[in-house]
Amino acid sequence: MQSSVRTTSRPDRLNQLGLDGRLVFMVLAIAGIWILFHLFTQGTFMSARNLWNLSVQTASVGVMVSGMVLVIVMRNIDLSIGSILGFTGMFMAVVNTRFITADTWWGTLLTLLLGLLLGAVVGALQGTWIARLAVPSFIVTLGGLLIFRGGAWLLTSGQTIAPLTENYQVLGGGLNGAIGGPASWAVGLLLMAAIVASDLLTRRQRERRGLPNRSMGLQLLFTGGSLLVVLGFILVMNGYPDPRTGLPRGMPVPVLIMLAVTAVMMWVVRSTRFGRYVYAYGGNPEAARLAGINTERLTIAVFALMGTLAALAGAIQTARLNAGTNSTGTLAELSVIAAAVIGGTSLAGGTGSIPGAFLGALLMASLINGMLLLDLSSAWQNVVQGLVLMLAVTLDVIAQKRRTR
Amino acid sequence: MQSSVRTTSRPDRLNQLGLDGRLVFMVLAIAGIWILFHLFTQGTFMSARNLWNLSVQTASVGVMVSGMVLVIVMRNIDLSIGSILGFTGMFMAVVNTRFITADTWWGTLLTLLLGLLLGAVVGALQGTWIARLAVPSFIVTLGGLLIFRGGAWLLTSGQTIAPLTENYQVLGGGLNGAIGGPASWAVGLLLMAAIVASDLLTRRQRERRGLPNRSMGLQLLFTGGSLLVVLGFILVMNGYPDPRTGLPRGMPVPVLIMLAVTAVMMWVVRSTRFGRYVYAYGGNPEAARLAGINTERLTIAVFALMGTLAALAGAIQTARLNAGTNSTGTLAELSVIAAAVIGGTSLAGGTGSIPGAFLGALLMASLINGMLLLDLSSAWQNVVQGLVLMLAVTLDVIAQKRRTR
Amino acid sequence: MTAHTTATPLIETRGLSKAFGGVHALEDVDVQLYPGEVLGLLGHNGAGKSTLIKMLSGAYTADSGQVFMNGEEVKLSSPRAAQNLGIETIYQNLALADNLDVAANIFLGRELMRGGRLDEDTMELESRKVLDRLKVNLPDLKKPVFNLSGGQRQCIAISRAIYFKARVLIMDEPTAALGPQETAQVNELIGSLKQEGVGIFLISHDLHDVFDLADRVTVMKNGRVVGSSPTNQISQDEVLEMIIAGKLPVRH
Amino acid sequence: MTAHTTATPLIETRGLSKAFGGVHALEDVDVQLYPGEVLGLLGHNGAGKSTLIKMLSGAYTADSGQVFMNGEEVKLSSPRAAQNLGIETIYQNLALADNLDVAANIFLGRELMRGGRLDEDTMELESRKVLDRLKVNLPDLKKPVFNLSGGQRQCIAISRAIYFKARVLIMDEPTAALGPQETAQVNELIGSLKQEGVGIFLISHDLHDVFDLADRVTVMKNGRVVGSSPTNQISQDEVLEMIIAGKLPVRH
Amino acid sequence: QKPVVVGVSWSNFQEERWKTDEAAIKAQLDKAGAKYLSADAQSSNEKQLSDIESLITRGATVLIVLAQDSEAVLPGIAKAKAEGIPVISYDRLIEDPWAYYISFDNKEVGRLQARMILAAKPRGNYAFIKGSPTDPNAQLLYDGQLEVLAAAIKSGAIKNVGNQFTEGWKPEVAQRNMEQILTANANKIDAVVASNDGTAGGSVAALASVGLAGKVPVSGQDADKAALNRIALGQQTGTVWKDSRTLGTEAAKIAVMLSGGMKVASVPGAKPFNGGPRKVSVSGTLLKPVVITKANLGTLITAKWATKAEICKGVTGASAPAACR
Ligand SMILES: Nc1ncnc2c1ncn2[C@@H]1O[C@H](COP(=O)(O)OP(=O)(O)OP(=O)(O)O)[C@@H](O)[C@H]1O
Ligand SMILES: Nc1ncnc2c1ncn2[C@@H]1O[C@H](COP(=O)(O)OP(=O)(O)OP(=O)(O)O)[C@@H](O)[C@H]1O
Ligand SMILES: O[C@@H]1[C@@H](O)[C@H](O)OC[C@H]1O
Ligand SMILES: [Mg+2]
Ligand SMILES: [Mg+2]
Repeated sequence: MQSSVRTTSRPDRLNQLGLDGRLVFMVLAIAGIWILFHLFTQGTFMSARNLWNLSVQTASVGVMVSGMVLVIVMRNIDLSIGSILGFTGMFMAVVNTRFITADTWWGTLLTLLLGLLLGAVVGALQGTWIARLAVPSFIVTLGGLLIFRGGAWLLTSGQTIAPLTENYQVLGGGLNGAIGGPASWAVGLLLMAAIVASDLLTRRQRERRGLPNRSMGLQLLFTGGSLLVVLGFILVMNGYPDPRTGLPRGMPVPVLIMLAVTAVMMWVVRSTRFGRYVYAYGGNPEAARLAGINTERLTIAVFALMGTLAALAGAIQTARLNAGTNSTGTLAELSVIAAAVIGGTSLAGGTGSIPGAFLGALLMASLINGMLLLDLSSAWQNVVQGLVLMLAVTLDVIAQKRRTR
Repeated sequence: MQSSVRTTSRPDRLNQLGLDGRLVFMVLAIAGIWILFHLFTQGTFMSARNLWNLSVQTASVGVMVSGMVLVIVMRNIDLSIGSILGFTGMFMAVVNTRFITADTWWGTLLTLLLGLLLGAVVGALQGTWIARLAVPSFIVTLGGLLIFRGGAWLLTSGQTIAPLTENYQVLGGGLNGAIGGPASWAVGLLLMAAIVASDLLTRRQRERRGLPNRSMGLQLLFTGGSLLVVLGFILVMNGYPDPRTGLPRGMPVPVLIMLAVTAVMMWVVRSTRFGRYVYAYGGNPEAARLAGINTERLTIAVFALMGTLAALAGAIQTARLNAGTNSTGTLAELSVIAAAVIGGTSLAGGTGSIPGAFLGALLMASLINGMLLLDLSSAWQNVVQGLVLMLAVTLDVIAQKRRTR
Repeated sequence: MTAHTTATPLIETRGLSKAFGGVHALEDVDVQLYPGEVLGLLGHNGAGKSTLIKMLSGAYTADSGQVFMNGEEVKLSSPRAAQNLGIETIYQNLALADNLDVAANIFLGRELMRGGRLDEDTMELESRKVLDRLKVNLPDLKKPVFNLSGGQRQCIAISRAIYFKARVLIMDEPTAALGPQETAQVNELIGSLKQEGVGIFLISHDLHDVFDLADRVTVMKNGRVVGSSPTNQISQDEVLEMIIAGKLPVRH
Repeated sequence: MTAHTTATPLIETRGLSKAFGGVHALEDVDVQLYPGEVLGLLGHNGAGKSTLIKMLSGAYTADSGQVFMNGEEVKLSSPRAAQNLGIETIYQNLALADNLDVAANIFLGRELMRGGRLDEDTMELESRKVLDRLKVNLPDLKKPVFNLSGGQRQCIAISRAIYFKARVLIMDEPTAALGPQETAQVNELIGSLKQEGVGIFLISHDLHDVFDLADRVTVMKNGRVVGSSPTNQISQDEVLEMIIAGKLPVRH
Repeated sequence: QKPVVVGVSWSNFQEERWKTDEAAIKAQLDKAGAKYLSADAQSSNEKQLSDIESLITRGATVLIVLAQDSEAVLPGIAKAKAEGIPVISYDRLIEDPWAYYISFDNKEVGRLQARMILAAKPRGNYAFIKGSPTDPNAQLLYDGQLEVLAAAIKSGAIKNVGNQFTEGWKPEVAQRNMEQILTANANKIDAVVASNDGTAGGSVAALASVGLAGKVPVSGQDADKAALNRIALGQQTGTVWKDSRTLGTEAAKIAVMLSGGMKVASVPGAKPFNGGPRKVSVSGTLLKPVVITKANLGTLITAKWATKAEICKGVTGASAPAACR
């Protein structure tokens, strides 16, 4: 009976290729923006050095945005992340300078863990309030925004805490905060091996179960493409030398963290019950509840996760600034929410993609970075940034309408 | 057949009284906060002078929040209002000091009208983009936020424009910006007459059509209560004397504007098709479309209205400050959205009340006003404000659950 | 009723097609409805019935094809356009604004005004009247429709469509959620509207009801029209065969 | 079937009541369901049928009253609690997550895992199997269910409930939106589940179907139980009278 | 000889004065044939760091940095140092010997503000309208103010009856805070120490609405045109003029020199400075801020900082300052 429903191939071409049209579009948009900037800046934009900087500049928002996707998919919002970032960052700076002052890797790790714990607890508290008392997340996290911003100030009476230990600064991707050429190659090769292995495994499994696979040519194209992206990335990261030694810097630690978080979150969304439930709740909260899902626990977990990621971003930011300041993270919530929405997350809940949001963060960071390279006054930068933002998303919306019509 | 469905009276007591439980609760919350502050400030908080100030401090958010309710009810958001406020405010300051410099009431009116027109056009443009191209309002108005903030700077290259004409300053409620004792009494008496007349009319009409009315005693209580509120308000406004003359100041012009806007918007929501359609769209956009409502035009109109109100707030702000500055209105969008949400507007769309939002604005302004009287440090102000906010809304949510269970 | 074939149809479609991202929901559909006729529209789940009538109510626009009313081509570009031509629709998904009360839903888009303001009282009274025709049990017309039972919601959607005098009434499974008494009321109503010359599209899976009410049936399968026949010239079993097998019954 | 009255009911309620802000949706409701029995639950729109079964599925908590399974009192405090006791439910409003695909909806809350990750492939294959039992026309199981037709959605909800072996199956108007063939499949299914000893609550407005399938009927009106009777001891007209008049038929 | 490219990292552009600074720098660089690049951190430490990175990327051979936070900017300075790019810490001290310091001392500005008010009102209730809580300079200014007033406060001659930060240096926030301080003290405010001209504007608006404008002394900083007009009108006591044109011109000159390879210590007129909180010794030039009151408004006209029309708008009558006659 199914066979008689005809399907045309035209509008589904991307889908048939096993590609998400939206992501493809975003990649194209970013590519377009990059090329334009490259031309306008006489070749500065796509220099290894600038791309390296761009990657670090994306890290903080990039780390948080995947958590925000889950929050928004669940029809919530978290306005407190900028303040949590500042609060936990300040906390870690205080710990680093007053309590665990040993300039060692484990000192840093311990500080970081304490910070993440604080973020998780704070997030979970907000989540509990939201889930148990059914108070709108907008209100609870707006309260959090105020409280933790005040808290960041109160921790040190507004004083900037600096400097932090050398080991801690590694988290920020500063002069010593990159893993160097050889390690970058190692990571890159590992990643490439993983891609090949996973693609092979999936094919074999689907074959065994009699499910359709991509044609061999296409598969080669895809796997090859992914490998090239990784290769290019490593080459760029290693193309920017340390000015003191002349040796390649390699991947900055915060970028590594961001990529790891993104990968883990993609896996969570695709392959775990937790991820599935988040989307189910977003699609229809009542249906999720009736299906036996513990929606309260789910909400709490998502906010705890968000708090943890905000704390992680806080660690990156304070390490990068080599200082805990009470203003760190101000308005970060807006950038993060914007990145998520640009990446296709709907504020109505139920829809959102982690790689999309990551690309959204990259798009925003690229815009700001590129605009800085141009000689525009900041007022004009605002105007242009606003216009490009609207335009990019509008084109995306139009393209998507075409695809699904 | 209907008669056999029994209804208990207990949970509906408020409803039976013809009162909105949520509003009653908000009034109680505000009363509680006022009393606490009054005690903590040794009687300063509820002095005529402070309440007069509080009313002026509420005006700018109070003017915009009713528009935001409609925007949010329609499942949209407007992040650009702070920037539109700044942009139109700066525009009016420029017009007032460079083009229509005549210090007359019609000069002010003309300037104001031009500003409102600009706000309406800017809002309508955003609305058109949102409605026609189906781009999320979050993105379009985030673009607007950036563009118009840049625009405000570019208008005068960042320079502060001051002073403005005496007549223009009237809009801000400064020393000459109140209507004086006699006029306030006139307005008050008119209002009281209107209340009595409308209550009588409604009763008579319902009687004629055989619909149930409140009992006579209750009606007297209600009408009497409303009259008392108006009376008290006028007394307070007239209780604060002009320092130069010792005569009562009476109602400040911005407060008059705010009350007028609120009244008109309440009427729009209750009594016009436009208001009905906004809520219908919020409840089910597809149903609204299928019912033959022109949902595009509706969206555009709501954003144009929002832009106009932002411009009105811009006029009030610049007049009050007696200066156009490029930072005016920064982050106003957050306060306005918060006031709307505190007042019971759901970000999921479909629900929201104008008087509730107005009370939300009053609650926020009261908090800030009171804490400043206490001379709390701004960090503690943040913390307390956050906590009270969460608490007030939580109690409200709990109370409401009780009512509807 | 065969006289119809020579008269001008009240409404007629020619070659209507519609695809959703690769799924051909409708392909080259021709249907006719005559004044005072009840046309039963039948077909398996996903056959395209709702898609067809959404095209007639202005909710969707066709990829290709034409619609004629009384022999003249009309553009049903929006629900309002269809309403203005006298086409009223009861949608399968009911399309109610959950946050509004019963009266507001019934009059949505066509509110009664009085002295420049919404005339809530009259709308409430009129709503009560039209609901009473359906004998539905609704305790409070001033409550949002959100929490109403399935059948109560359905009755509101029906009231919406019948309150405004229509020339063409489209009913997409109007009695699916209704109790026996409510269903009987609706069936009676269909009869009286028919008497007034209203043309009615009736989508229903209840063959029994369809044979009671419809003058003619049209069967669809996988987006195409399988065939049409006056109900007095075909048996229920034959129609069932059309629905399942997708072809006209072989006459013995 | 009268033997039941002496056996322990599979599920039994005593004095269940529930009010929503003043509306008494259920008052003092006693019902029993025996193993291998199909109980038809009937009543006008808004009678309280859905509210009753939502209490049994853990979706609502009762204001007062008790529920017994096999004679022991149980607390149905959440949908998960009910599922764990072997109670599966098809809700009238279907309760699907519109943004998820067919397979994800069928397995929602009870996903199959393999090597620590969701086993999408197996879930898809199993979904196909259970849907095929209903003979439903579904072009693509990997698409979100949002745009599916009314009947297609209903079939998914049915599949959800029947995939997991239940002791008690609650079906709230399961065939309301189904085509004739699909309805026949569901009815057949009910028969075979009954054979396996599953107890089934069947809410339906189709008296004909109810009499075909149910062993016993219970009629509700305005939140109260009017009465129950084995289907072989009562006529359709008598049941109709109970639904409308709200009292037991006077035996001649 | 490689071209000189001067990259300037601004902390924000909200205050009117920075435009003047920028114009001065630009003009001087034009003269020297050097290129001007700029970036605006919009009051964000994080963005300032990115800005510095991008200025380096764009090929700056020397940096002028107006630090948003003197500590949090250090990684940026370290970066520049690693690339061998000289840095000038502009207006706000950066405690790194690599950076050449040129400024009007912020603490000194605070002292001047306090002195101007103290002179006008040696005793009574003082209100302090401070800067942004997230701008460390706000605290420095307040410290300077208190330093001057410490003795009087201790003796009880002066009472600190209200001190509030001003979120984002926003005039409308200053206005509301001032209103509340007035209310809390039943108008018994004898003097207002406002940290800059924007917040002074807000304070004056609040005073005006209780008829106290012109009766209560108000300080300021930056010599914004609107503030100069208020001084002429008698609504503001004075402002601290940091002739940002001199600052800008000097900074630009030094930038060109540093870019040419000159060491910070050999800059003509360089003096060691270690007055920062960490007492790090840096080379620098400290310019003298000038207190502007009604009496010397004319200096600004002669200095072409503002026109007579701008300063004297709406000024009439006997109380008009000499500059407006
Ligand atoms: N908006 C849409 N987007 C994508 N596919 C759609 C959309 N609307 C309908 N379809 C598909 O088109 C086909 C026809 O759907 P339609 O709703 O017209 O069926 P129907 O005959 O009304 O079925 P039912 O009896 O179940 O109501 C189905 O396969 C459905 O999944
Ligand atoms: N959550 C709720 N809040 C308020 N009232 C409710 C709620 N749920 C149901 N009701 C009311 O309770 C009564 C019983 O509703 P219920 O859905 O149980 O009826 P039903 O017998 O299933 O009707 P139908 O045959 O139309 O599905 C109705 O009057 C309905 O409006
Ligand atoms: O000149 C002032 C500057 O020193 C301070 O940091 O920010 C505000 C300005 O007015
Ligand atoms: Mg249908
Ligand atoms: Mg029901």
